[in-house]
Amino acid sequence: MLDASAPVVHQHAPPTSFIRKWVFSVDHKVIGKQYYGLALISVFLGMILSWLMRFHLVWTNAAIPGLQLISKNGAPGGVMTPEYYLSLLTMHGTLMVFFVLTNAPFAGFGNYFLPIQVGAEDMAFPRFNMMSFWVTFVAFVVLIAAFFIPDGPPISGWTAYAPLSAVGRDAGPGLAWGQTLWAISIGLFCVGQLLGSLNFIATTLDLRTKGMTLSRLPISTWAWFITSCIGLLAFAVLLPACVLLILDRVAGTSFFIPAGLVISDHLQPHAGGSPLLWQHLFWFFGHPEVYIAIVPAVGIVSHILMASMRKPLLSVKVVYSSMIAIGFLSYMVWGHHMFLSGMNPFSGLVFSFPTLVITIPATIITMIWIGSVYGANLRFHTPCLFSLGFISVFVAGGVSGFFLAQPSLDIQLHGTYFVVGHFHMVMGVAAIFGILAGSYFWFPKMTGRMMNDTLGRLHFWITFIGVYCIFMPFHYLGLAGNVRRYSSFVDDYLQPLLPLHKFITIAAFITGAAQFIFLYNLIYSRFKGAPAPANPWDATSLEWSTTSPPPFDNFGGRHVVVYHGPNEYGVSGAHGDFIMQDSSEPGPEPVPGD
Amino acid sequence: MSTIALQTDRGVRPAAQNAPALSGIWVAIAAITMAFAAFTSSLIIRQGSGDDWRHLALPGVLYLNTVVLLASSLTLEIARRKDAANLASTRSWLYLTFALGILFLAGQILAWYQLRGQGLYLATSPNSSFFYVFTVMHALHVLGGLAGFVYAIRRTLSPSSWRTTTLDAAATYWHFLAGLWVYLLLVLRMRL
Amino acid sequence: MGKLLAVVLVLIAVGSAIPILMHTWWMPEDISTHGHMIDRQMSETMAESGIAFVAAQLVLAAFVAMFGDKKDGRKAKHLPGGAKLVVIAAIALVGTEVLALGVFGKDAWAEVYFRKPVADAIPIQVQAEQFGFYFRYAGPDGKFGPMHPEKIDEGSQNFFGLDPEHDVESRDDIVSASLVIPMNKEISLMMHAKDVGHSFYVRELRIQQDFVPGLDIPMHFTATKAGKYEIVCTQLCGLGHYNMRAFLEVKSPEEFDQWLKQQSQ
Amino acid sequence: MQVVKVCTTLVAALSIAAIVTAAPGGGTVTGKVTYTGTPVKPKPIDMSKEPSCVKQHATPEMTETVVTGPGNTLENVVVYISAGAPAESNASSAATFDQKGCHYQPHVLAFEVNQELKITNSDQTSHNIHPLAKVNQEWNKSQPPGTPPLTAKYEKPEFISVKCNIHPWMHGYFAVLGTSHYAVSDGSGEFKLPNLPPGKYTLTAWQESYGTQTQEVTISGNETKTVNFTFTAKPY
Repeated sequence: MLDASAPVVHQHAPPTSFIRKWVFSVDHKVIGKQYYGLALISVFLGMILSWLMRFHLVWTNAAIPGLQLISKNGAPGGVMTPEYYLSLLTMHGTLMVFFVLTNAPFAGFGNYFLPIQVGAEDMAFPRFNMMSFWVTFVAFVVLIAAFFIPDGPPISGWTAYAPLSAVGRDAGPGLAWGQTLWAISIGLFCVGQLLGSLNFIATTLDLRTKGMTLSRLPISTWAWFITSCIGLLAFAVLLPACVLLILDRVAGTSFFIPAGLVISDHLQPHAGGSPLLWQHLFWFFGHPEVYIAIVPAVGIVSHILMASMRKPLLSVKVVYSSMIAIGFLSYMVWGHHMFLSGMNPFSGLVFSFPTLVITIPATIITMIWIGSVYGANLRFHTPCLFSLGFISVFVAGGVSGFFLAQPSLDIQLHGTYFVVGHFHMVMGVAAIFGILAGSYFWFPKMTGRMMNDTLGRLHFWITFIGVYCIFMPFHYLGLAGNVRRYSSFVDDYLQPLLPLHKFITIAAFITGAAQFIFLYNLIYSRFKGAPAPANPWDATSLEWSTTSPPPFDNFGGRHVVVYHGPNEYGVSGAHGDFIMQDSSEPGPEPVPGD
Repeated sequence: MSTIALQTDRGVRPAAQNAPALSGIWVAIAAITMAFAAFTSSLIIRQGSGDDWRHLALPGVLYLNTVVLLASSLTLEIARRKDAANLASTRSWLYLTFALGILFLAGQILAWYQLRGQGLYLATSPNSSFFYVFTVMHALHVLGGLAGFVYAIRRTLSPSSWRTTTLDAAATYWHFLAGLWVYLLLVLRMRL
Repeated sequence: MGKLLAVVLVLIAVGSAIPILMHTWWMPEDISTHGHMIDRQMSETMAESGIAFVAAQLVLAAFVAMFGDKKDGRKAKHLPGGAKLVVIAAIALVGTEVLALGVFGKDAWAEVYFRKPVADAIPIQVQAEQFGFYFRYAGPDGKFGPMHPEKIDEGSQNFFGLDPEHDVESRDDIVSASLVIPMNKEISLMMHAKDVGHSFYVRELRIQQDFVPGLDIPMHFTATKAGKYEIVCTQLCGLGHYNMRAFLEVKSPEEFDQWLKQQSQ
Repeated sequence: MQVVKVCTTLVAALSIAAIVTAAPGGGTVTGKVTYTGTPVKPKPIDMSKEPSCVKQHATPEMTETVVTGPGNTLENVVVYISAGAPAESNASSAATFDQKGCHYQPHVLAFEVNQELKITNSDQTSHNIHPLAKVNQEWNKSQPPGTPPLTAKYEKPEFISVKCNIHPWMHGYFAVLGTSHYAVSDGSGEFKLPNLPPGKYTLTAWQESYGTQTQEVTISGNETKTVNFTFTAKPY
């Protein structure tokens, strides 16, 4: 069935009609921008949701003017109801994890730059590529539709634990149609990602240009390739899970619903299902998903760091070997999300070990980065700042993993804000920093104009300090036993923690506001920015040896030939301290580790 | 897949742009295998979790369908071995394969009707649920394969656009579906 | 710019560490017999991770300060020892840490999950539901009456679906909205979920365990300090999740027996 | 001119008065609802999870599935005309259902099909109102403190059990009736159905645990008839 897409890329001519050019385009560059745009919409939507939640948490009974216009049931008189808080929580998580952290660094930048970096004119299966975006787009629409149905969006969180997510309206508002829409949306999203991963893998394997050996692939391409291998297997498991969930919800089957449940005085007509089955399927996807979000960021940051440090990493091979190790291990650790889920306690220890071991490759990568900064000639442009900031937050989020990897500490920390702090730091903030670094780095190539560096730095400083003010305290709250996913804090022991929550909320408002600087910078620079040269950062990989923005076939009919590795920085080249991959000048002795 | 990678490692741009189709097929096969592995482990966990596991007699027609599907694999292989010289017979073999594929689907639908006849619906018991899930999911992939054939046959209409890898890819996928079906049949037979 | 970034990194490292060192927000005092193991483990992990975190930030700061703001042309240097050193260091440091945590960490886990409750532990059934906890004591006959889901009727406080009309064991069962237990006596909880997933969390007890519908999960602990503590739900269970709580009252054995008497009449 | 105005208003006033006095004409059914046997004894409700509600009750609230009065009488029994009366509706005001001290007031609220239902929250905590309707459309909405009253309507007659999931002990009933002739028995088990036009009626009494009973009654003129209901109570 794959043949259905004509892979003869250099045969299709640039489309002329608006629809074929910008809407249903098969050009990987347009599709990449479409993914990036979708992620941009999602991330600001998700951020505004988090603002509403933070506001509600500290001013629980205060009215949010105008909210009742958005949802009459969700916010009578503007005061958010508990179920509406949970709806926002679910949508925030789903939007951020799926439509931002998966779409932007992987599908977005990957689509745009993977083919160029390997020297291809397009992806292996351009039509599948187009399908993959539009399926994802439909998934997005279906998800957002949940806001506009009477019951509102689901309230079961982005993990949609069964049976809460499976039993339907008895268990609460939003669990009727809202949850079904959610399941359909995620199912579609899986299809889109599978098509995407397929393209990434085939393109990397088969469309590399002359001289582009695997070891000459830029680190970012390595990251996207590894990510697509992870994603291929992860989403292939989430899809069946969604199918079974939908059947339980609409067809009356009992995959996840056991017998004898009495929900709102109503004895459920199900028997024999296993709630743990959902958790196993979901986390078998869910944990790799963390790496689907972070590995591309690791690649992007490594890629940018070398261009900013004007020297290669101590060893690029070690970095991508570690990424492969992480990807491999990520399939053996899903159980650490279920230490307290009533699994056989022995499996707790079994899952704990690989979880702790996975920190080794992560530490190696981090130490390689930090070690590489030694002796660098840092150029502090905005992409560089965000890359260095990435290292900092990646470490901050990583170390808290040590706690949660241990079942005995999970007894105290599971289900508290410590977990929230952990994954927001390491998966959310870190990945977002990777995305922002990539945005500032590649914007010139994608649009032909430079972004405003002053605004960029301002954006960086507020964001960098802001995220620490928001997410570090989460860990403290967790240590004090502050339970997550509460729409307000009624427990006596939580009252002393409210001031800290106020602080976090204020920090969140400021940091969030700073993101609009970025948005303004994007839009302003797109039209008014200084014209970008072909290679503004003196970088080496192939995307910089074509025009900004690249022509429809990426290299203007030229068949690029690659003579050098991607990391030839800090050498004496024709144009300065670097040698571009496709320049025929003689290269120096191979860089250590490559 | 690896062979192709090696070939390009020598720096030679693949001549036939169909090479991706072949490795793409293998990637797809990996994903599909993963999905059905997930379904299978769900079945095993589900069987252990409830005491409502009721044995279910598989409709006899399934075995007939198995034969049909395997036969279609055979005819496809014959078609594939033909060279560009005698496209006509290649095409006729492909048509036959296509017809057998349709026949297989018809047989599956018959099997579903037989089960309904016994009052076994999707939600009747975990066993019937899994039966329908497995067979329907497989049938969907067969449909995809048939769509591939339409394309492959179109490609074989003229010697100019004749590409063996197109057919190779379609064949690889089709044989995989046959193998997958045999596996599913065994699972259903042993577990349900 | 490099200096500035370095300063900010140092401030972040120090600023994050202070509340930890001062225990400004920390676990409450432990009132269980097994908790001290978890606390020790927590402190050790905190020390190791904390040092790793601060060290990483400071080294990064130092390098950024040293090698930032240089103009091009200077030959790029490499870290003495290069990648090999880094990899070995990482594996050595983290490897030992992992082993240490993995090995010593399992004691607390084993105490909570591998050890069977003692023979004379007080059996108590806890049912989690949207949105509250209800507790059942076997009563004088020491037997729990069977549960009949179809009989559940919260309007008449029949949360467990008991049928005293037909089941003799049910008649003397004591149902309470608070978990009242004697000090220094092991409690063996049977955890039952009535509708969806919930969780049982008492931070002072260092106990947290999910309720899984369809599974009855055993749990045991011993409280060592009298007082009133909060039991909260930590598994998202629906709109009332935030308000799903009950109180744990640890009493002296005498007070406990007295309380039981009151309840049974 | 003035005189004419005055006269017309006078006439108008008189005619209105006449109509008003004529309308309520008709008989009345009164009676008592009692029980035989031993009913379940009310259990105290532990609200400790919601301190703000505990404060509002000097003595703990009791379960209200069976509320008895002096002389084996039953409170909260809905008595209504289930057949014979024209299905006219003269519900002018809204039926109000209040949540106070984590307790529904009243425990059983009878109102008419398509009559406006107004739900208020007098507590300092959020409640979710979850009427478990089967014939009518089910819904489930939270009401944070200080938010405007919820309003709803029901199209079809039904006895709807109402619960608050956040406070599992909170249970009440909506008696949605197709007639305007209904009453809920008071603390002494008494009820009164006034303004019945002459005719033959079926009278139904409904108790949440004991179900329904019916009796025939014929009203002629302005007479007052007494109809008593007796339920048999079970200790469990």
